[in-house]
Amino acid sequence: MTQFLDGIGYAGWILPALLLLPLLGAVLVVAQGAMHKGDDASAMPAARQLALGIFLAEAVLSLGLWWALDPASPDWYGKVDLAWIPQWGVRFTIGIDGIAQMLILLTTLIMPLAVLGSWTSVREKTHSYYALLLILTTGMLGVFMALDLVLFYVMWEVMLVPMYLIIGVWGGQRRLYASLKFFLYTMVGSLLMLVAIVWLGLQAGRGGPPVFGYDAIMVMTKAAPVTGAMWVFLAFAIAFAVKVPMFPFHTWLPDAHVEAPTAGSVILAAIMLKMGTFGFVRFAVPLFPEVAMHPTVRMVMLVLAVTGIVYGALVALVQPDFKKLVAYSSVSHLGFVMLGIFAMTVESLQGALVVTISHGVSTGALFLLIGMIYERRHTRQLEDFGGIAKVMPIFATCLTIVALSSIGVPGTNGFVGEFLVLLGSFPTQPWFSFVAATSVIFAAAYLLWAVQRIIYNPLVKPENQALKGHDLNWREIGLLVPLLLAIVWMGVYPKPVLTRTEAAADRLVRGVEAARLSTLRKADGTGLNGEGR
Amino acid sequence: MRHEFFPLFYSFHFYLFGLLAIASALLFVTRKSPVAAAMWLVNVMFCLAAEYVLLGAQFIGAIQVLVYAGAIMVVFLFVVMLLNLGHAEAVTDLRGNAGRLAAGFVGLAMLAEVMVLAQSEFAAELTPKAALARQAAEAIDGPGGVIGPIAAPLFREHLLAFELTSMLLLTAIVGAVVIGKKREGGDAR
Amino acid sequence: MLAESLALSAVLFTIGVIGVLTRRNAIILFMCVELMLNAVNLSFVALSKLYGATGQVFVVMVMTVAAAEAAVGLAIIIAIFRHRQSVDLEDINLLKG
Amino acid sequence: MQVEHAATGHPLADTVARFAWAIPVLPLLGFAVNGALALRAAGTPGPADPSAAGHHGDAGHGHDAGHHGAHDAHGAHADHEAHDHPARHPAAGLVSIIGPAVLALAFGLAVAVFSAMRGAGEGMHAPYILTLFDWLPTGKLDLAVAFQLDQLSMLMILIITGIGTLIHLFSVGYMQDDPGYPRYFAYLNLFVFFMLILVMGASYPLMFVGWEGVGLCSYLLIGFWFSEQANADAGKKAFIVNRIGDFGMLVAMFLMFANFGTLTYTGVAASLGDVAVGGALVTAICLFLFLGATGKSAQIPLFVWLPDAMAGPTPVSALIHAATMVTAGVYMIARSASLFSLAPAAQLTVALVGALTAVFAATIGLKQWDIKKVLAYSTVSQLGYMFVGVGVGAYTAGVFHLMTHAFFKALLFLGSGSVIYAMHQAYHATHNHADAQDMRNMGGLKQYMPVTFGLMWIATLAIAGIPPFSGFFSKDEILASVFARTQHSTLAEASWLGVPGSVVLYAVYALGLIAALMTAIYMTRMMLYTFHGPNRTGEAERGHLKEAPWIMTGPLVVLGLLSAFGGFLNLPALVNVGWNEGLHHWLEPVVGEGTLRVTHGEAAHLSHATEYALIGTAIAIAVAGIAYAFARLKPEALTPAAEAPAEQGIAKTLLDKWYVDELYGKVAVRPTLGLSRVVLWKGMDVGLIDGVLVNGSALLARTLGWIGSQLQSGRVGTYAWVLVLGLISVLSAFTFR
Repeated sequence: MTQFLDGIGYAGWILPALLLLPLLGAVLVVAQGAMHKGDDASAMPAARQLALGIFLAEAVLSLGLWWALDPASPDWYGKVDLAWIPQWGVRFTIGIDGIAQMLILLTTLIMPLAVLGSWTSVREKTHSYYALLLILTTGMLGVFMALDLVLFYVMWEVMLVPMYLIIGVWGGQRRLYASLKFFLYTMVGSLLMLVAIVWLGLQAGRGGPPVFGYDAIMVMTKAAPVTGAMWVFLAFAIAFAVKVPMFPFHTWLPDAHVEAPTAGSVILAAIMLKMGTFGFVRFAVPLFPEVAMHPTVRMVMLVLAVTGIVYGALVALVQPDFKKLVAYSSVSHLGFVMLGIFAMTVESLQGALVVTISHGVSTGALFLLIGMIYERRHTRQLEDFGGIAKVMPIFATCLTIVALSSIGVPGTNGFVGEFLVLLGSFPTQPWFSFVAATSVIFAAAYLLWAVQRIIYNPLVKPENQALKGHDLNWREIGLLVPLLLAIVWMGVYPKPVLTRTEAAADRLVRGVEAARLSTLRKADGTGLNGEGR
Repeated sequence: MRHEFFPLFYSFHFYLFGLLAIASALLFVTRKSPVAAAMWLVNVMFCLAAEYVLLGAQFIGAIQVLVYAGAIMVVFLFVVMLLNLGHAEAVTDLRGNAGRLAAGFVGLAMLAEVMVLAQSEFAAELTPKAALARQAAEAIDGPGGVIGPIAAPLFREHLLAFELTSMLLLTAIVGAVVIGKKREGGDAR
Repeated sequence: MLAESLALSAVLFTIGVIGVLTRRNAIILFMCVELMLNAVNLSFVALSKLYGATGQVFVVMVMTVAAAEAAVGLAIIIAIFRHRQSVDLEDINLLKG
Repeated sequence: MQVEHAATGHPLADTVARFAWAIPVLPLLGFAVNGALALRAAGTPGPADPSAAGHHGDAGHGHDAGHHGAHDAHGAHADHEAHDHPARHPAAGLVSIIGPAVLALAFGLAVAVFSAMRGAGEGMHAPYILTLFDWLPTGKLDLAVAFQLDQLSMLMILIITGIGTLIHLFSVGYMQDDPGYPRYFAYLNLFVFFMLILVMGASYPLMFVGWEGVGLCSYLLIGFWFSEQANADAGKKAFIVNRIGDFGMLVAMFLMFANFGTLTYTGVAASLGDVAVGGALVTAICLFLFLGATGKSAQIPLFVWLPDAMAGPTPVSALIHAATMVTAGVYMIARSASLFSLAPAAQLTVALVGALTAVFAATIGLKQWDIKKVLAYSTVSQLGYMFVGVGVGAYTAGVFHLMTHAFFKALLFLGSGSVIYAMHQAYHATHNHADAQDMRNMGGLKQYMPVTFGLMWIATLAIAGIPPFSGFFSKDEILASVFARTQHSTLAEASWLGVPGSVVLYAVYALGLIAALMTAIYMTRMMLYTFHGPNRTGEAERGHLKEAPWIMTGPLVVLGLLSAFGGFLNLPALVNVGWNEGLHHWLEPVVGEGTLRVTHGEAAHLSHATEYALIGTAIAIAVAGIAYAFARLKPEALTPAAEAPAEQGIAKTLLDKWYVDELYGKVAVRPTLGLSRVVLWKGMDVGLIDGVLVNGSALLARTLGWIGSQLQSGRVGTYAWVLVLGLISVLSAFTFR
């Protein structure tokens, strides 16, 4: 397979192709929309078929990455480096390593499923809906690939706007409040980041035109710690913490999820939350290892992560709305990822990456299922349901399997991720890992209780009984089967995923260890890199 | 009239009219009905006219009586009578004693500051150099009598200003007429 | 005599200011403004003894301005009165921001 | 799936053991096939446009659903066993072949591997590791899916597949008319698959996979008739309480990995070389492992889920909640024998908790009216015995009791299953809605169900500990080993929270005797109320009471033989009749080293006199219990459940399980829910973060705007004031320059 890929020079054009295809697709969809001159009834089928075709093409195209990338090699795969704005020293540089490869594949494989998920639920203004989804994909892929800080920031914003519109236009009742809150939350965070990026660029330029290349800045921070490194790290950390979302900055997530349309919340949960953790793993921690590993900073991050885990689980226990429950469970799962990152061992980092991917798959599937039942019953309140397993057995089976994977029962992907994070973080942070492990109990409690209120319990409400004969149709089953297979496959045989991310995780840990040792040596001499805490 | 010859007479009358002016001003402010207020204001103006004469500005004194007291106050009274606001005691005109106290306090504060400024060295820069003072004195006693010293600067250096004031008066008249005119058909928008 | 006349002018000016602040009747407000102008004229005249007659030219100017202002002001008051049947300043707040 | 042999030189390498991985895979295949059959028959994909479902369900359709719904509610009320309408599931025939056949095949393969293992003889000192594929190859962990075949796991495999096959056969008869028949067998096969993974796994995480897998299957099977809220709640409760235990297991595994760097059994045993006896680390690991065991094997703190688990079908209770799953805790402690032997304090805790559970559960068992609840509490009590056994370091005794308990408790449960089946047939015939499981409605069944009656008496005598039945040998050996270790053992020298070890052991022995007495009493009480005395089911139903079909009584007979003669597998040394202490020699390579370490190197021995005395007291206790029950309890005085008077005083407290559930509810469940709803969600999230910070900042912006607008109020007076104030401030600037 790799010879075939090298034969067609896959490394050279794949990354820009992955970015441009959705943009072209968006233009196509909009053009097609214009031809239909806005009568939605006839336009809908055409729009969604075209969009699905483009997303499938994108997915097939990206599959090559699975074999092409050789995890061991330290340099970026598929690197493309073009001048973009020479006066400011901004270059269009993209490239990926093991971590980014996994997240890109997650994105390209989830998108067609999200489109299929909202096949019949979105009926008005479908062309602009699918065009926005396509632009959103470019933004997300761009964030994973960017190796230039300004390009990263631009893609960060490109990803934000379509999501704001999707929630704002096609959302539920309180969509305006939710989308505005979502936008302002992320925007405030990312503005801080912009300041930090500019500061870094100037520092790297040393008086001349600023340099924003990731490798250049990495070399600079390795040589001598940047003045004000603490503030730059904090700026990055806050921007990513809002996106993760970490404990105090998470209140936008439940509102955004509840009000977003099905595809919107699937993408929001499966991919957009991973921007924050990816940001930590790619930018915040490697560029400023001595600040990230500084005892107080690390302590604060770990405390917030573990509070997020327990707090998310506890609050999810009492949610009346199923989507809000899953949103808070996402806060809890991503708390695991942050714990894994800041425990800084190879096992915990790999565990964090596995949790990122498995959370994407399981929570994505959960939101799709919620979307399906919402299309039939038009309600998300748990007490409106009861005894659905009697009338919709296929739906009940899928929901049970996905809930079990989200709880983290062994044999599913959820367990592999959480087990590795807890196992890896125990040697360095025993008490944090211990407290985080208690969330294993709460996870089982809130999800099983919710699942029981939906599919078990007596079938007494007439609306539920009317669901007889309205089980999942072939489209929905076809949509869920790949996700269920992924859940079981990653649970039973996660080796391929682990080997692909091991090299990148190892490099990160060694980089941070080296930096920490050098600062310790320096600490004995002149006090911690001049900041003097 | 040379004031050096009758210093006593001069200063006595000066204080008399000063106090009269202050008293009637105070009464003017506190009257409820606009007509009574107007009358006291006219009285203030007469006292000021007397002061001007005592200060040697006879022309200004005359003008004061003619223009201010005669014309402007008459227009005021005319308007008061036109809108028959004479007996406006019904409307509690004053703004409640809290407002009055505050205004009083603010006024006294301003007065105090002005007085303090007057004694401070800041005022010293304003006092005229001796030479200038002398030159001003002869001008008044020069040939053209009382009107001369005013007419010269008025029609030589400040001729432009003089013409502008006439333009101003013309616009004021036209404006007043336009605003005051009753619109036919429909009330004032 | 200069100090006393300046003091008198200051007192009259203050009374005028107090009148402006306290009275709610538009016409009386104008009168207070007239009083303040007279106070200023007095100080002009007082100082013209020291700085020459230009002071008094100024007084003439001030009088013309006062006259114009009174005319236009009263016209406005009449227009408002026709509309609102009152000249109480509290009612007239069309310019509310 | 490449299959390399870890120890190619191992004697089992070229024997049939190479295909040992097929033993768990067979039930997995059974699950896949049955599951497919269940889904294909039940689920038919809906129309393309899902949103049509909500509002316009047409009348006929609605009616049918209504009818089905109503009927269904009637059909599956709380403890109703078999369905009354004969519409058997279309795929029932096929499923009833696949289910038991798959398990029988696995049992056959297990026997083959067992014989190969016996053939290997001396070579079998090292366990045979069969590695299948890499599972978690990260950093230092490098974990593989590997099976460990040694004497202990072989014994467990035989028990699971053997008794499993019998129970599958029984279920064919028992569950035949249930509409969810293929789903039932799918779950049962999946359960056996996970149980086999648990016992065959070569590392703690792989055991943990089986550990949680069986928890999952017990959740699915307890809540099998999920349309009844009580059943679904019982299933959820079982899973969550097990999950608390699993939390303990997880932490133990992390401790092991952090300190020993490996998680496989052989790796952990190897790295124990230099660890001091009674060290804090080893004690902590053992205590957390024990927390996991209490969750799974229903010991004192976490036993509340087992009695509620009786909401599931009776064969499930027999297989999961008597023979296999609940013994997982005992197996795990036996498997980590070397670890536990290094932590006497932990061992004492295990023994004490075991003894307390035995007594506590026995007291509750005395006053239960539901036949399955009696058996459930007796299981909890017998598990307490097993933990006493492994707790004092007599791992062979614990495992031996595990085996004999599996025989007679499975027999008891299946026997009660056939009783309930007969009662239900009778009630169905006369459309009576009385409770088919309540002993007060039974009575005098011996003349209607002689076979079940006879076999149930064998099991009762076994559990009470009457020789020559199996229960006597295993229970007596546990009590004897406790007594032997009161002197001259690491346990005796260690202290438990200040109390010297020997005192604790004497207390454990005493509690053991009390529990044995109460076991005899409540088991005889159950027999009296069900089989002896007058029949209370009612005249109309009496005619329909008959023995269950042979498919169900067949397995009973086999289990009867096993529980009668099971004891001879491990005869005590006293009776040196050639192959005595069979099980002790068989398990010696696995647990021998751990057992000896507890008794300072040489085997614990009691003088013959004391041994005879101990056996005498045990038999006396058992006979006394049975005699007391026969004397005091009068089945004829009982009234059917409907008119029975409510219990008072001590009987009521026992019936309501010492109000433990209510205690947990008040102490743990309600405060957590309250905390998370009021403090965390409403208070913190909605209140503080959203209310104050997010919306608060928006409010701040609005108020500043409002203040600004007040300045342009249009009132001329305000402007005058502003002017004068400005003037004054300028003047004051000069005056105070």
